Amino acid sequence: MSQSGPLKTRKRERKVEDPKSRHKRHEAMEAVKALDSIRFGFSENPKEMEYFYDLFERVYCSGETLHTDKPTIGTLCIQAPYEIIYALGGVPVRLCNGFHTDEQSGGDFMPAKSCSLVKATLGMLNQHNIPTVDRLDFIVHPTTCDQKTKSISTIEDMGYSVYHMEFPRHKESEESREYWRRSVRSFAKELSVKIGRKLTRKSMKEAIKKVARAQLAYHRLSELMKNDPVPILGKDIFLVTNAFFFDDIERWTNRVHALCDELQKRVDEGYNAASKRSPRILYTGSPPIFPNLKLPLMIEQADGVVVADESCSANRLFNDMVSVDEWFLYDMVDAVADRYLKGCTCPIFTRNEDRKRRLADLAKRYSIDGVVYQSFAGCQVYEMEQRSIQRELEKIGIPMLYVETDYSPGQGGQLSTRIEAFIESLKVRKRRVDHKKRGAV
Amino acid sequence: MSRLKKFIDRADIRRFRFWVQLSAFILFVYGGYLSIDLGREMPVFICGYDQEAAGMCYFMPLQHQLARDWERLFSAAGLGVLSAFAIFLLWFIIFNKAWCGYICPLGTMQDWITLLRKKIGVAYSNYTQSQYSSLKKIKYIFLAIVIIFPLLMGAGLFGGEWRAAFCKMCPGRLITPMFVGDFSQWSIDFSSNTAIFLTAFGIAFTILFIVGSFVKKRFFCFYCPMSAMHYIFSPFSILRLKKEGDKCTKCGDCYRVCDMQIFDIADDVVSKNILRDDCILCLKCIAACPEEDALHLDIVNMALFRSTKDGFAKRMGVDKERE
Amino acid sequence: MPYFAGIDIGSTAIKIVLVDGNGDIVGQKVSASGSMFYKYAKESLQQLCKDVGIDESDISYTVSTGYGRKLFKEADETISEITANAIGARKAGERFGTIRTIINIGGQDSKAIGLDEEGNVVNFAMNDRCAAGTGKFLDVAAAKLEIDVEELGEYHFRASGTPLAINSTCAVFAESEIIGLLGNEHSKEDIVAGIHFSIAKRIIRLTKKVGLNDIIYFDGGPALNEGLVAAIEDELGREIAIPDYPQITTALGAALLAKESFGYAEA
Amino acid sequence: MVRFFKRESGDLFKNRFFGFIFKNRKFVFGLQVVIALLFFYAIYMGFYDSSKDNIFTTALFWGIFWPFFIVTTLPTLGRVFCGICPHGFLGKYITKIGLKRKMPKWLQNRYIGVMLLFIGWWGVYYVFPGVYRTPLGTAILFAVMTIVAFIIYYLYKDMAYCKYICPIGTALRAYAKLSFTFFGSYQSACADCKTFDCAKSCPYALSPFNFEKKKSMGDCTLCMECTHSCEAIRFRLTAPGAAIYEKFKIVKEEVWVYILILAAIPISMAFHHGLGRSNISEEMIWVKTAAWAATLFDAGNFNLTGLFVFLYATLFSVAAAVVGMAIAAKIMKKDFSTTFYTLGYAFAPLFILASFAHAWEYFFTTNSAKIVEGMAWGFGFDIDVDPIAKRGDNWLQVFHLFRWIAVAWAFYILYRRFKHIDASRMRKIFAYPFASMLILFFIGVNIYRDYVLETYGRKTHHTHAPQKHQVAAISTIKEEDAKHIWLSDRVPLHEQGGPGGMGQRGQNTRVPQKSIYLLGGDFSKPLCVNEIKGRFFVVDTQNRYKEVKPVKKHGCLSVRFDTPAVGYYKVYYIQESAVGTKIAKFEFKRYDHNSEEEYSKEKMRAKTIKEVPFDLLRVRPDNETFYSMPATGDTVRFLVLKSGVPSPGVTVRLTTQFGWNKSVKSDRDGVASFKLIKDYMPEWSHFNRRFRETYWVEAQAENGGKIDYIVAQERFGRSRDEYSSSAYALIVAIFLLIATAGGVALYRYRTNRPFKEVKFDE
Repeated sequence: MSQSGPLKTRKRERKVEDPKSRHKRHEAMEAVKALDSIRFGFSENPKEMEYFYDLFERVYCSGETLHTDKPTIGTLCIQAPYEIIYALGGVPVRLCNGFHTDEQSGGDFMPAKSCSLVKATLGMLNQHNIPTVDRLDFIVHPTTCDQKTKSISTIEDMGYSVYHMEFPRHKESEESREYWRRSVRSFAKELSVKIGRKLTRKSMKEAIKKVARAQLAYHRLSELMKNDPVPILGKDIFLVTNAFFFDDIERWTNRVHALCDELQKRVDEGYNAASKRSPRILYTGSPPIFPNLKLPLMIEQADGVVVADESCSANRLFNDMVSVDEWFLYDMVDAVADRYLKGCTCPIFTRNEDRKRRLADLAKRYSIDGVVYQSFAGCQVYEMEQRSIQRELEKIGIPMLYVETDYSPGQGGQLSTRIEAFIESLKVRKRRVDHKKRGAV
Repeated sequence: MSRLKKFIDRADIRRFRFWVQLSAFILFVYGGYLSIDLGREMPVFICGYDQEAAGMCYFMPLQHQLARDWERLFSAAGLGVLSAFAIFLLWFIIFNKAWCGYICPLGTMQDWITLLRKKIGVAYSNYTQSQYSSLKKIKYIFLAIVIIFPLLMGAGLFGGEWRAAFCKMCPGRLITPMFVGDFSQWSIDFSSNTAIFLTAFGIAFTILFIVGSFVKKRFFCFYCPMSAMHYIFSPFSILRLKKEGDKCTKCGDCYRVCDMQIFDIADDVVSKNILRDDCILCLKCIAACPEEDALHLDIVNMALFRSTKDGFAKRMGVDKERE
Repeated sequence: MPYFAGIDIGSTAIKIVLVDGNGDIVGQKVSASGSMFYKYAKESLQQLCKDVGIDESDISYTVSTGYGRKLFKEADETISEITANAIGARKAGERFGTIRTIINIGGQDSKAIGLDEEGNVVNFAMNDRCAAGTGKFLDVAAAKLEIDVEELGEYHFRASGTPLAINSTCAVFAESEIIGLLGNEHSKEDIVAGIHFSIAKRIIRLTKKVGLNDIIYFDGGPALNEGLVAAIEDELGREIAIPDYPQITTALGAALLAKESFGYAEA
Repeated sequence: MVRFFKRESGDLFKNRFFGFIFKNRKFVFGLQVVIALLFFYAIYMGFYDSSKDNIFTTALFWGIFWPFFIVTTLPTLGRVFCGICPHGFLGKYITKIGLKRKMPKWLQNRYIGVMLLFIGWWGVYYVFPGVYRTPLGTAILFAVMTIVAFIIYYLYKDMAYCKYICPIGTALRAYAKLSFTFFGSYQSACADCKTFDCAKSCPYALSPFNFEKKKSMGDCTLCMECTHSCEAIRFRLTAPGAAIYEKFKIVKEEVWVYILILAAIPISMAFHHGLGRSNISEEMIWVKTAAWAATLFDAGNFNLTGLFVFLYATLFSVAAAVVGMAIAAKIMKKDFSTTFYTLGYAFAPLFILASFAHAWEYFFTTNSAKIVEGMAWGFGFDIDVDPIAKRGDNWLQVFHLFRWIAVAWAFYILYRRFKHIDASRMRKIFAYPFASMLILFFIGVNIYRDYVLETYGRKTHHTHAPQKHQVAAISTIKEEDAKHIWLSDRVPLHEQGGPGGMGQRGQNTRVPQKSIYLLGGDFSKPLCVNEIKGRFFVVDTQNRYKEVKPVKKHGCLSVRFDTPAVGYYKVYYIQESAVGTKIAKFEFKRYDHNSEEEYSKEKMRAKTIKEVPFDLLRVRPDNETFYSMPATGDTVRFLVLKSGVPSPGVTVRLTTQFGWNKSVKSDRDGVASFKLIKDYMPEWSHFNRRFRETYWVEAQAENGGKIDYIVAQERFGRSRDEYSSSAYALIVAIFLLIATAGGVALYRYRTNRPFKEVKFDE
């Protein structure tokens, strides 16, 4: 845009801000606000969390970028196989975005009632400004949900180089498994051509182990959440898992282990991060992605504590470690492929019995008091699945709160009323159960 | 106790199995040199044609016994058949199908061929699910051969060549004696058409066995009538393979490592008893399962070996917490 | 004698209830909330105290609820209006029997609450962010029809024949729909009845999510509108329970909770 | 529920007699109990006495049940047998206490029953003739069916066994359509019935009130339960086969029953017993095929001719039906399946009437006597009666008429069934001959059989089973006339017997016995010695000897003795005379596989007894065990003993069965060694791996002025090299190795091409 001269004469001198930098500023403001409420809204955060707070501050507020020396591969869904990207020396950067600012600018490309996450991602890509990395070499797009699948053409139009991985929507059949394995194999081939490196048994094995270590670290962290009282609040866990989207995987793993060590100490001391009767909440549904962590925050502000989750920004991201029988490339790539299909509980699948089973199992193992189910307004699959999940949870006697949200901050009042009422009712329930137990003794 | 349990759960089942198999192989194939005789009711393919075997595959005596005249078979002499069968069952119920995965010399042979293939660096093949589900029925046909032909012979409906028809076709007859230097079974019997057919089939089957197990893990076990027989009696066994369906994430790790390609192990989240007819109870699935307690081996309802995250990490070599 | 205050700061009105140590209402006040929740709430409380004739310091414990609950800084405790409503409804509706289902229509939301035998909230449902089916909707419609909100009931019963259907889910669209109906020379009475029935349908759909039990308790400002009550009863096919002062149930609940919490605190 | 109804004249229940037979609860129950008792008693007897003496079991099942209860009732009263069937009778009670599960889908298949009948019964009947004719075979068959039936009754509800598994269930259902009765209800009463007691009381979960409307009784077994619940049920007379002319819901299995049973019984019988007994039976295609198949494998007692008769009959019949109907369908422009199954009902009378006639003819000629005798035997009497008629009586020709009645009826049914197909009259007329192709084939087979029997004549002798070796009279020889005399365990002409020749089979429970015969003459032409001067000694495994007296058996002198222990037994025949002692010796080993006896060299060492002045002992080599015997290529060594002392320099001569002989002198230790040569060289295809070749060893020596002579008979087996080839095996193995490895490699190469593995079945 050339500005040959002032368009209007005004009394007051006012410099019009460059839209891009304005956008950036808004983003940073949003990030700061969110980070502050995570960091300072609660007392006694674990010391090891400082690393993660700092990381987010650096990346989202100070504009620092990571991975300048390696090829960066943007992933649109967790189905993009991390192991293969690492094996080829690339770095996967998850592009799912939580900024309201981006959501608004992304709204230009999509219908009004559509998924905030996709809108925000589109908005971010449209700005050609990914906060975490300075450039994107390549975007991998597994054809998971409709909105992502359709928006990918818009992304291509923005000038990104995109690789489409066909992803089956029905995972029970043997054909789908084979189909997906093929997708992954040809992706590995394609990526190795793009990056210009050969996929070797050694690098693949290393990559699998690297990811497995990260998975293990996460599992250790989530195991700690089984403790009652809990050593850490759920909002921090979400922040940690969000960092996995872009942080260096080994550094991340080490930091999580350090955090776990500290938390272990807290557990030994009997420290309680929540209050005495805080209901233990299982979070499920659309993923909370920084800075849109408002729902976990709200739950915890209302004195609940998110001890477990079933979403693609945490639990689903780390589930299903890969086991390989014979360390051949074929075997390894197939093994990696299976991890992303069969174990996945994404609602895009036809009949998602696995998700119900997973939720029931999590509820049992984490002694859950209630489930909060978030669906982004416009995410049809989550909205539709809500009913069957509700029925399933009713069977095992666990109440569920279903909320439909988007990224807009103005929703607070009504949403928090619901959350609070839900948590209050859980508390009453819990108190009654405790009472009965004590009475029985 | 809990430490012992933890130790077992972290065990490197692969190595353990290798050594057990090796010792069992030596014991069974060469046991005769040490005058070890475990009887003629072994529930594994240790062929009676091996002069130095420490026991005998039950199928050979079974076929001979069933081939008796019906008058004799259904008389008091039939009790001998039943008592032999009882001994077979007693052996079997102790280890269940672990006989296949840990003891069977023919199974061990296949695992060694697999090792060789791995060393050479050739990738393995698998059946597709549809091939698999149709091929696995063959073993019941073989079991029918083992039982029906001798019975019909006893009724006088077949000639004497059919007495031990399956033994004539079995690769064990050709392979096991080779280890004590006896190659005489590698021959075609031209004395009658039936004999030609059976011995030629035996050779063909053996070749198929060798080539097949080179490209497909545990190739022969799909067709093994002993496996079919085991399956019929496995409900009585004290050793059980169990699965906790709610803990399973269906990630398919177990299915992928399974030599026998048993689909249910990953996909069936309803049955508790997950031992299928093809299973060889090699426990690779438990070793490969990353979920805590999702799969476990029970002995009289006591968990002997469980899948744990910890054990998984150790076996995958990622247990060192910090790099 | 200790007194306890329950303050419900809603979107359209501030409701204050004072109870004594026995849990009996000693005073109540409803005033418009306007734009300065805190200021008006404070003033209303002072006014109420003056009316009842007690000193503000006699109030031992205050619980605030409603959208503006966080803004009332003097409150000893805040509570969500759903819980408060449940407690209040149990007390106010004692004479009807054991209440298991509550319908509440407020200024900017409508809720249905399911209770268990002991009066605890089992589950609840709220309308979406849109104002259709709320008090606001009635306000807008009444303004458009140029009648008073209090008159709506009268108009309802004067309607002839089948009520008109108002389908729009959104208050804004409903407004234009009303204009359209007026343009077609439909009478105001029919339109009012149509509005009532559309709200009734909406609220019953919501209530079905929590389960329809024997006694359905209806409170909130619009419960004063007899036309709407009739419409809901017609749609349900049975009578519903309306308390004497439907507006203050939530505030009453807050006050009762204040009394209880004070008891805990003392103990 | 209707309590009273005025019955119409055609209703069998109106008739006092039939009403009593069919409807009286006590009578029916009594009849059922009697039949069930008879049934189980016959099975029990079949096991108890499985010898030929037992004529009761077969008489009951094949003399009464089959011809009367099934074949006779079907085209007349209908499916009444089911009403008294022991399985159904007891099944009703078993189902009541059973698990009442729903039968799994794969079992709900009428073809199971049809195939059991077609293959399991008739197929076996031809392939293993006589199996079901023996008491034991019959008893096993019915015992197994009973157990299966009871298990299925116990597991599944609604008597599902009768519908799907019972071998005759579907067949009865199908043929009962020809009967002149119909079980239904008075529609006037059923129209306003609200209680449906008939359906409630039905153990088969059927709806009797619907039978009339549906024109079909479905799976009704005429158990008469519903008649007790409602008076509106009737059992009416109709025109014969009226049910089959109507339009009802077609059950495909029924049509297949007609075709398959037609193939399995009348047509196969015409092939096997009609054409097969003609003088030109060797020319028949099935006989030729069977002869060719017999060269391929060892079929044992498998009757290959029967098998191929069955296969060809099935093939021809099915082909005639299917091809004819297909052409008819094309002509009428209808789809095949509709045409086939609508018109297929016309084949119904062909079998059942032919069988009906045969059953009665057989009854008059043979069966009547068999039944009386069998029943009497079963209850402990022994009577002998003559059949009512003799074979060849003129009046029996009446029964041959039935075949033609059947054909005519089939044509008529076909005509009636054509009405249910909607096509132009012209097309139907053209289609008619093609649709009746199976009927024409049936006529053709009958005419051809009569023609062949007329023209070429009937074979005089016929048996189902292959002929057993007849023991003909054996020529004998006097001792003094014989060039050699020796001992053998086989009488002449039995020389070619298989491994069963040891005379020990079938006697497991008793002490095994052994017979040894004294033979004489030329080695190649043995004859029985019937006059002797010497004495027989038997030496047991402990080397104890005793003298035994010979007896005559099969015209031969023989000694018979117990062989209780494991080890070597010896028999000596010693004849002392002035010239010297003549000795014949036979040594044999007894071993059974159940024995725990260890082979110890010392115990099994050859020993002599002092009564024998001159002896030949086979020195057993170190590697010999209980399982092994000398074979071609082995060296056999004989120790020559004179009065118990090894004797060098004695000439020993070995003669084999095929005449080869060799003489050697015993060496310093008194041992004579022979290498057994291969002189058994039959045609390749007749080689018997288990052939035991006999040889004789003779020795003669001067002993104290007299000449002693000994002959011993021994046998040797075939060495592995004679019949098996490792070289071929190696070639085959290498070839297969390359082929399979190549195949696998190729397959893997092929599957590497992506997206090609989906194949469409065009």
